[in-house]
Amino acid sequence: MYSEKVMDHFSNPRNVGEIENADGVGEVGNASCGDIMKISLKIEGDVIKDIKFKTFGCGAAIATSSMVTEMAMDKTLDEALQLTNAAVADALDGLPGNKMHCSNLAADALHEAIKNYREKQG
Amino acid sequence: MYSEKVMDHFSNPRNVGEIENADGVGEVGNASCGDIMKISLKIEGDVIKDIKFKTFGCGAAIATSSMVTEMAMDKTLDEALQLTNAAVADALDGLPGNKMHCSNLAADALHEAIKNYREKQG
Amino acid sequence: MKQVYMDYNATTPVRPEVLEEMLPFFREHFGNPSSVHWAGRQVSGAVENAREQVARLINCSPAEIVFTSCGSEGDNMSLKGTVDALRDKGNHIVTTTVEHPAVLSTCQYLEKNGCEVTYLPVDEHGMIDSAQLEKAITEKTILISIMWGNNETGTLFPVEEIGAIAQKYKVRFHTDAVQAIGKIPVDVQKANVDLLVLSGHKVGGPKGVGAVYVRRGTRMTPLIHGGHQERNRRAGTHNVAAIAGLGKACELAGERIEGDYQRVRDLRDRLERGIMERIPEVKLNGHPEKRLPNTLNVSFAYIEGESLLLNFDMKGIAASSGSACTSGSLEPSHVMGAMGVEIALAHSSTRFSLGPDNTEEDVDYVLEVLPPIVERLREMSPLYKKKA
Amino acid sequence: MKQVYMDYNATTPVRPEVLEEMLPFFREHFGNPSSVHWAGRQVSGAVENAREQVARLINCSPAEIVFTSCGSEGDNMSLKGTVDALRDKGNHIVTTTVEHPAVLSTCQYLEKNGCEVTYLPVDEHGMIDSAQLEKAITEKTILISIMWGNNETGTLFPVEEIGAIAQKYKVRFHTDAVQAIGKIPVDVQKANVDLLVLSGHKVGGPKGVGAVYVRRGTRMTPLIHGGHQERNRRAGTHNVAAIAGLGKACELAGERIEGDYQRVRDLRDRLERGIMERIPEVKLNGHPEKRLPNTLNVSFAYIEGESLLLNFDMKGIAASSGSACTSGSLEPSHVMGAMGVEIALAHSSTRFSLGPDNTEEDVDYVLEVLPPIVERLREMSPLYKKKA
Ligand SMILES: Cc1ncc(COP(=O)(O)O)c(C=O)c1O
Ligand SMILES: Cc1ncc(COP(=O)(O)O)c(C=O)c1O
Repeated sequence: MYSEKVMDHFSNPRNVGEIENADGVGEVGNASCGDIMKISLKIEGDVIKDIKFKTFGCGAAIATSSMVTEMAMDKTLDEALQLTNAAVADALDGLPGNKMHCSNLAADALHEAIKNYREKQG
Repeated sequence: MYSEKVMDHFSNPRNVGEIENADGVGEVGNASCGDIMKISLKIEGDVIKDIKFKTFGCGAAIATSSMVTEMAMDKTLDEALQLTNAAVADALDGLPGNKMHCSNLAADALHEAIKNYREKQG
Repeated sequence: MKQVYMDYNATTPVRPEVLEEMLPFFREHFGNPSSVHWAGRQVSGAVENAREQVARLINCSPAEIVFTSCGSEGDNMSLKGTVDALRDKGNHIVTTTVEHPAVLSTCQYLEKNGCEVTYLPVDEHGMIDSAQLEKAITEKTILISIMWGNNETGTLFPVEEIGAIAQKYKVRFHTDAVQAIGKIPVDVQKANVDLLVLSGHKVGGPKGVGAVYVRRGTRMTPLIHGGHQERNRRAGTHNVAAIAGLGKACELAGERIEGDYQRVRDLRDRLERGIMERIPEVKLNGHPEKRLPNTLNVSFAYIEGESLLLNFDMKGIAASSGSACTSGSLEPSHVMGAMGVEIALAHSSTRFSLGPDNTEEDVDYVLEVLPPIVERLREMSPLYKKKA
Repeated sequence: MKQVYMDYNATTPVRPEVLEEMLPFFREHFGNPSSVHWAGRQVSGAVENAREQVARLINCSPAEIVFTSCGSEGDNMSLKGTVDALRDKGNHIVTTTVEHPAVLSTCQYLEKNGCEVTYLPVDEHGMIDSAQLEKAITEKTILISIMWGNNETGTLFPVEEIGAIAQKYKVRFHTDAVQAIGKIPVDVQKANVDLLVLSGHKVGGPKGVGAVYVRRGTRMTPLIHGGHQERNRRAGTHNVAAIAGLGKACELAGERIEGDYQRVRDLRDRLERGIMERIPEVKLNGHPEKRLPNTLNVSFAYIEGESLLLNFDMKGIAASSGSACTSGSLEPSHVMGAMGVEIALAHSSTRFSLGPDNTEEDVDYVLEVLPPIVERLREMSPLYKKKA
């Protein structure tokens, strides 16, 4: 059902955890749809220096979370804001059709975290 | 589906044919129900001295025809009139349920033949 | 004793390659394809592979194949599912008088529930007239249900003409192709079919499995509601082994249709000629040319069909009959009736349906055994005497 | 890698004796039991033998058994067939909120077609209240449809009480016993059942076959119209091999129900105890006592079910989940919802369903593998962090 890349990221997820005193935190999803993703960022200048995730969700949710952290690491905030859920899915060699809906929120979580950082910056 | 006795009478039917100058002839059934039986009799005094049948019909029809000729042979006419379709079926160790209706007419044909004889006698 | 099976239209043996395909799915790979774990993954590919094999045989896309449990289910699903889904569009069905009971009884049921059904008559060869079909279509017509090839006579209907008419009047076209599949090329695009039904056990596959081609975008209420299998068109745990077997049978049918059925046609023709030459007063039932290559239906005048079959059977020959006594009802074949076959001849009708395992030797054996049986039974028949 | 199958409620491997019973019917004895010749006679006995075997398991007479293609078909046939046949008597059905989709989706379809359906609620153990059932019955009630044992939680309904209520109000009683058959004794007389549905592949038989017990004299419209098979209750060529297999599976189930399921119950209890001892914050879903002996459904708080299953799967363990991601829909299990399980815990629900092939070693392996997986996934969960 899942691609090899999805299974790789699912079984060896990158950047799991929560950054203490994060510069930005984003959380999307809710329990009723079965997926909650939380992303925390360490930002230096305009660059994402560290990123971690925590996810409650299915295989696709965990793999996309892991993938988005890899993709965003060391990117500028503007670059990171260009990342879309579709791009994350593509980077994983695609997701099964019935997983495109709910589990594919990782880029949204990233954007929320950046937004949260910028809001805190004022 | 059929008992051994039915198959025996079906594959080796007794008394097939038509008696020339028969004393009585009876025919029952019709093509639309798929069974026609014709019985012809040679009668001496009050006794059936010879009996033959011709039948268009299924296995049960042929077997019951054959059996009724065996049962009626050498019987008096009154005895022969006592023979019922049910008795013929019993003598064959029974017929399948769906064959009780249409194919089981042999005794009727016999009775018709006797009636025909008595009518000719006046 | 020699056994000659000439009842392939009733059912067929499972081909060895098909059985081999099925065997792993009973014990080793027994999973439910809906499961996410290894036991499910082991088998979901087999179901999708079979879907492609079936699709290839009839020239559609795999997503248009819905697996069912048999031809009868497919026919019921197509008819009832269409009537329920298109209720707002109309309530009129056009079919023929010679459909399989799976279609006819369903139509009768639907009539009791507010449908109107036109049963097109057939001529003495069991053939319909396309002009009559066209005339029968009204504003309320939602479905044309006409079989591809008739199971009793083998008569082949002009499906491409029917498809064109269906397209012209924008009416859905369902065809019961249970007997055509594997015997002649079947192409749902060419015939412009919307719903096509097939059954595994008529084509060297297992019993208990079938498929319906449902043209993309065809609205239809399921017959079996429940789980999400088959894109919500047919609930129930997939019958993996049988589905894999059906797929393989369709693949084989596709590869072999030409070779096998030229051979089968030759055998059938040899049987037909042989019977006509050796036995007087035999009537062919069905179309002389437009006919399934394996089917021969004849009436041996003056003899009731079941007694003929039992005599064949005593010689190891398996065939079937349109007589009342073998149909499970009290009436002889409705197909013979619709063709205007005289009632006694209807009771006499006998179907030989050949298949890829038959040989010339089989045919010659039948031709040797048949005449004395017919002779003996005619001697026993009051009808024969009368006419002689 | 070690493979441990604990998803017997999804499907079971065919028992070796069952497969052996089936094999002759694919090629050697391939006939259609409706045929009058040798090929038909060879197999009609097998169908009738299987009917007796199924009848014996549930204590009815063979003539009351109708063979179908699966449990879903049986449920659809029972519900739709009753509604159609008893239209003059009423249009009200009483069922529960936790039935299998084969019943629930059918009820929803029937509601669109003029039926009224009362869905009885369940308590936190998934249990109904018989008093509520009694209150729900009206003048128009024609059918009570309540399952014998729930497939997700294993909760067993009080079928004898339900049967008594059905009798008191003269309402037909249908029960989906797909999960109960072979796991606990099922007696249609004791429970006063009118219609009972079972499925082959849940009891060591093949997929693609099932049966419905139809109490003598029960008026019901067929779901599949057509030929005269099954006393006109279900058309379609008999799936002889699968029917023979179902018969054998029922025979074996009858012989082994006590031994097998005491063993299975012990294993299930060992697993349950082991999980509760080793892992904190685990919630049992289902009735603590009134439960199928093989079923354990638990929610591992803070973890979504599919990711748990995938991790199990990487260790060779096959189980199932009530999470939305494995149900094929977007909602988590309707059963968890009906029991009032909090939505995150519903997504976490995991079902282990054991069977006769499981061993103590299997259980101990699961107990060894499970805790680190749960630990790791909880570490990854934003919900866990919040509460910790
Ligand atoms: C309680 C219950 N009813 C019905 C079914 C449907 O059975 P089948 O898959 O044979 O159609 C199942 C299994 O999926 C079930 O567990
Ligand atoms: C033309 C036709 N349609 C439908 C069927 C029904 O198929 P099944 O027996 O698979 O239900 C048959 C065979 O009996 C058939 O010949």
